[in-house]
Amino acid sequence: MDSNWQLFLDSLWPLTQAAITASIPLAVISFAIGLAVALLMALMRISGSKVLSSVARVYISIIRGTPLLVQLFVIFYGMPSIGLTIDPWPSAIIVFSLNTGGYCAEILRAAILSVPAGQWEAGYTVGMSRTRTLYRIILPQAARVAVPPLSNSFISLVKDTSLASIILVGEMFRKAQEITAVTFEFMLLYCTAAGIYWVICLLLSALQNSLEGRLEKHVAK
Amino acid sequence: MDSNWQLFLDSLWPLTQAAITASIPLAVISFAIGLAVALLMALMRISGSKVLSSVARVYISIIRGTPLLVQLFVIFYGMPSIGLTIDPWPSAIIVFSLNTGGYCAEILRAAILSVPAGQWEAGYTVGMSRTRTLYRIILPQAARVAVPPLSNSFISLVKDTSLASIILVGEMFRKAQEITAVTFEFMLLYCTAAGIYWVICLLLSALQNSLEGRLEKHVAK
Amino acid sequence: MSPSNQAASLLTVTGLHKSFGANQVLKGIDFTVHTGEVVALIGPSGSGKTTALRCLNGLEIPDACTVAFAGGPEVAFSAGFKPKQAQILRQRSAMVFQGHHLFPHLSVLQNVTVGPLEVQKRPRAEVMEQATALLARVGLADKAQAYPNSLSGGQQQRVGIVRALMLKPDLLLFDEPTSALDPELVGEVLVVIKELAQEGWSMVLVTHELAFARDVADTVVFMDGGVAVETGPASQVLAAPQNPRTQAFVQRLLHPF
Amino acid sequence: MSPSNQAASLLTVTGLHKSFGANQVLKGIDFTVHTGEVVALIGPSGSGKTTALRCLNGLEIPDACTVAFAGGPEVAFSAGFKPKQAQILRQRSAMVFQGHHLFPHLSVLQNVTVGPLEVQKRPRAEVMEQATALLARVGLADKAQAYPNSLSGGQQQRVGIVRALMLKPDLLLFDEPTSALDPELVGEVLVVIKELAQEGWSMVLVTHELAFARDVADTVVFMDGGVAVETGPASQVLAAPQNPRTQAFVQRLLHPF
Amino acid sequence: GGSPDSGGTPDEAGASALQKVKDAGVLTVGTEGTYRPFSYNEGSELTGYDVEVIKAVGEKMGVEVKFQQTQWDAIFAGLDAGRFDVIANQVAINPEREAKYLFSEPYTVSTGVIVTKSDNTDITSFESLKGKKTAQSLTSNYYETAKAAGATVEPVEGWAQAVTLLKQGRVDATVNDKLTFLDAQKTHPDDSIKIAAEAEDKTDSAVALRKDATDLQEAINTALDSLRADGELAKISEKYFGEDVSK
Ligand SMILES: Nc1ncnc2c1ncn2[C@@H]1O[C@H](COP(=O)(O)OP(=O)(O)OP(=O)(O)O)[C@@H](O)[C@H]1O
Ligand SMILES: Nc1ncnc2c1ncn2[C@@H]1O[C@H](COP(=O)(O)OP(=O)(O)OP(=O)(O)O)[C@@H](O)[C@H]1O
Ligand SMILES: [Mg+2]
Ligand SMILES: [Mg+2]
Repeated sequence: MDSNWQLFLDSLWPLTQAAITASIPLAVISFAIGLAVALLMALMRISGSKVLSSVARVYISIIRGTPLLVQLFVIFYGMPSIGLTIDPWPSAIIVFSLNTGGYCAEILRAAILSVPAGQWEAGYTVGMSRTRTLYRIILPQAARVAVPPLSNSFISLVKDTSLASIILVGEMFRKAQEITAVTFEFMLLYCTAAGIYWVICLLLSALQNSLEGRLEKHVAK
Repeated sequence: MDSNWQLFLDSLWPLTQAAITASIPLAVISFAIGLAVALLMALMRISGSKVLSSVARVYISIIRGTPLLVQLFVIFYGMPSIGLTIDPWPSAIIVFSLNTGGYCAEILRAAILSVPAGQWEAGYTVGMSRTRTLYRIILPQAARVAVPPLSNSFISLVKDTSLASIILVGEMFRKAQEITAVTFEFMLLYCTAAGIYWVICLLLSALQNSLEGRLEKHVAK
Repeated sequence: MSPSNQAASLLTVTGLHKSFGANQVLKGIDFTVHTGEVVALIGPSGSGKTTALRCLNGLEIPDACTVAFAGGPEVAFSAGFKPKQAQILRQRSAMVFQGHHLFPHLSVLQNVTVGPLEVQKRPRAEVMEQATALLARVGLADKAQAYPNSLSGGQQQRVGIVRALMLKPDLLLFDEPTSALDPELVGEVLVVIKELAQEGWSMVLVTHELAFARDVADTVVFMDGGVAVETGPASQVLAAPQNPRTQAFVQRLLHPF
Repeated sequence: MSPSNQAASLLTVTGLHKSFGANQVLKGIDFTVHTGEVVALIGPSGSGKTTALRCLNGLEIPDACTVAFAGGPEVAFSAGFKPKQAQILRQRSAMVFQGHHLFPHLSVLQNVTVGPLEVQKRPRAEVMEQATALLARVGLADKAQAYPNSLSGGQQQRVGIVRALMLKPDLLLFDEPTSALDPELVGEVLVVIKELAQEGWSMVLVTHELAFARDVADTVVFMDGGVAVETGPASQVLAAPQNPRTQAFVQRLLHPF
Repeated sequence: GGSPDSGGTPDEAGASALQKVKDAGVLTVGTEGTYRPFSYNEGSELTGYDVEVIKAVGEKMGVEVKFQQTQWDAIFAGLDAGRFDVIANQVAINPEREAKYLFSEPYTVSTGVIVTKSDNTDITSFESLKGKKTAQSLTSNYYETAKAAGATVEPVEGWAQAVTLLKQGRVDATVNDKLTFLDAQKTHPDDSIKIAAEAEDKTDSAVALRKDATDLQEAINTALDSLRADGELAKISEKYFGEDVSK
């Protein structure tokens, strides 16, 4: 027990370090890019154009229908066979962004559709174009509806970054495995890693709550 | 290429078989139980009781905050140390159910809250009790709102069953790994598995659409 | 239509108090409904009309109040009151909501029969017969199998009224039954309510339709700031109000611009 | 208030047709609004009043129609019409919606200035001055920093009117501006509209408030089944309608029960 | 470019595998980094028997050695995709693998052992595994060995997991590399498990290369030969196992 405690303490910093230098930046960057992809896909879905909407549909279906692990494999190990060799970090960011894009597209679509049609029309009637109405009127209101599910997706993403080790990104879970390989205490190490994920998620949930609170204030009732 | 094609054909049936006999039943059973857990947690969250609501909150936070892999590890490899040895399948069902319960609790809570308060009152005024109003009036209407996110969760669950291999459940992904252990064609086998997942997800999405359509009809506008 | 003073009193409400947090909404209201009487609650927005009505149906739990139905039950609300006890009030009265609140996933027939069948457990044949008769009565005989979504607002509200009647209550409670309706549809609902009043149903009616209240109500209670400011025969309170607040309110509604 | 026949015509609508799928909602409507004139559109629910009004603001694209503002633009809608072209209509007219549709995430001041500042790109100082004056004009000087949520329905609708006025349109379009309001709050909005009419604003007004239309409108257009059944001076169409359908409608609204 | 008789297939750039390594001055090696004592991280330092052997090979070849650490799942995919030039991770030579990849000369020769609980008496040989449950790492050669012996195989991720299952009584045995067992006993002495039997045939592990890298294969073989000759290989082996496992 005592040596377990020692091991726990010893592994805490390396794991935290891996979280700070790899898992978290990977999640944050991918999420930011992914949101942009998601918005694009959501707009394509609502656009009314059959072609654009179908493209987005297929994209979303493939992303949601296939395991993330396989997506990582294909980009990192499959692309070189068609002459495209991408480094681990860029690969990871591409895959996680595309994945986030697929998952969050439906969230954003639903959020945008949840804003009453009258808000679009009110935007038009004060002279705004479609695009300006979207950015100035619709998205700020859609945000309130979108934040909780987006935060879910973000929390999932943080945990999913553990898969990046398969394409040579040395994130936290990989670090835990490395330590386990020497000590054989996989339960302890995995639980420690889980604890760190949990702390991150608690922070994110707190952030979500405060964000929701701020957006709540001025939403139509 | 030819031998790849042959391998693809050869592996298709074993993988599909594993999907039918393990991945899908595991997902379906866990989802059914998980929904019951989720409903319980959602009701605890709305109950107004500080204690019940906090219990549910902590439960949800732990489930969402820690990786599924670790949850599997803890139940399967950790429980024996306190004298509780659970077989692979029951372990998998327990973990996936609890996991689904945590994730879907928030979905159900939001769905229940989305039904106008007037529906509760209309139930009361025709003499119904809280419980009867919930089952007879509220849940059928909450279903419409809950189906899309629940279907998301179910699709995720189907793919997540691949993690059950870590606790010795012989599901589809494990089958793919077993085949590759001999042939080393990881890319090919993983992509085949991904294809099967995708087909399952397409079927589920179609199911979701028809369900939504049916529920849509009679929802308050 | 005015009930004689000797008419049996059906409901006696005494000392109705209700606060939401620090907001004291009802500061002690008393009134009586006699059998066959129509009582209209009127008053400015926020004066507590809806809250008072909801208390009668146990949808809101008063801080203090005695609600006594003739022949029992007498319900005394106080600190330790359990929400469940409110259910016994609902055996005597039935509410028709402003927004009708029909069950959108049930057909019209199911909407009106779910209470009698599943809660009151009355025999199916009898309930169906009653439902058919009442739906025909409000002009919706052909809509029994329709779903609420496919009905106009006026039709929905009429179904809401039938749903309440099906419970065979002694007292009908209406909370602005036409205020969510298209102006053109208001008439068809008011006509139904007027007929019910003429048939002798006892009812408490919250309304902003002063012309209607004058025509249908026996007694008008004017509420303002959580207090029953003026109570009296409809003709008197609406045509020649005594209290200055009542006067200002009536004036504002009858001559808006 | 009736404009002389010599008043300059501000807007001429010719041959307004609009279908939704197989549902032919507007079957060729013509009318003219003179400068300073108030035109009221009345008619039963579903007769196409809202659709007609929305077409004037390009929120609905007519199947065929010519909308000509004095001094241009003249917009001819036809098969190949692009939604973007509708924007030029919005430079001449501004819409006040039934449900006001204020922007809930912007303050009152931001709501009314976002158009002039960000779309019309007018100088900030001038816009602020205009906003302050107009808000004061409708009795909301102290609400500039408030958010729509914290306002009553009547206040929200008055902000909606200011938002439209801020665009300096030649024509104001009102779609049942009081129908979503509490009965008590109707008056405060009608008073504002009446004053605008008296100040000489040109407007097209869809309303169910027949008493108000009679008081404020110069011309009344009675629509039914997608056709302008009867058009004429307000006093005549509302007090002594010629067409039997108009008669029935007016009767139903003035004597609902 | 490689000489025509070297067998090295020039790639699209016209350079052979060896040439490319030489040009870059770097030999890129795929390894797990979680497989003690062959390839693992001590603190932040990658070390282990395979790691040191391939480093020594690189030194002989006059190139720097760079490691890419990945999971076993991805290790052959990485080789296929050109993410690294060779794999040094106790890859056992077997006919299926030889059909697809090139192998250097073996640098580890070891035996498979059956590990059971100390009090187990009914497993005494590979034959007695028939009908028993064993936990095997999918990645190891012994997965097939145990299957061939008629055992029900539970696939696991590695030694630690296999031993946990064994001790929890969820499996009867695990067939594993003797060297892994010895190393584990050295660092984490545990008398509740024992070697119940040892295989007769030896397992050879070697550096794995892509099929077209024949000149690189030759260069590595040459390096291994000279390491063997000057005793360097034996020295590394002694350091990790206290005996020479390289032949
Ligand atoms: N559930 C509640 N929680 C807190 N305050 C409430 C609640 N319900 C009503 N109130 C407050 O009680 C007061 C009276 O409300 P009530 O709805 O009874 O008025 P009303 O007379 O029916 O008004 P209206 O004519 O607008 O319907 C208001 O100030 C309102 O804000
Ligand atoms: N976006 C739409 N898509 C399909 N049909 C529509 C749409 N908008 C209106 N309609 C139909 O057009 C007809 C006229 O509607 P409109 O809203 O113009 O009537 P209205 O005269 O304003 O009625 P109300 O008094 O109820 O507001 C109705 O049958 C309506 O169902
Ligand atoms: Mg009320
Ligand atoms: Mg309309």
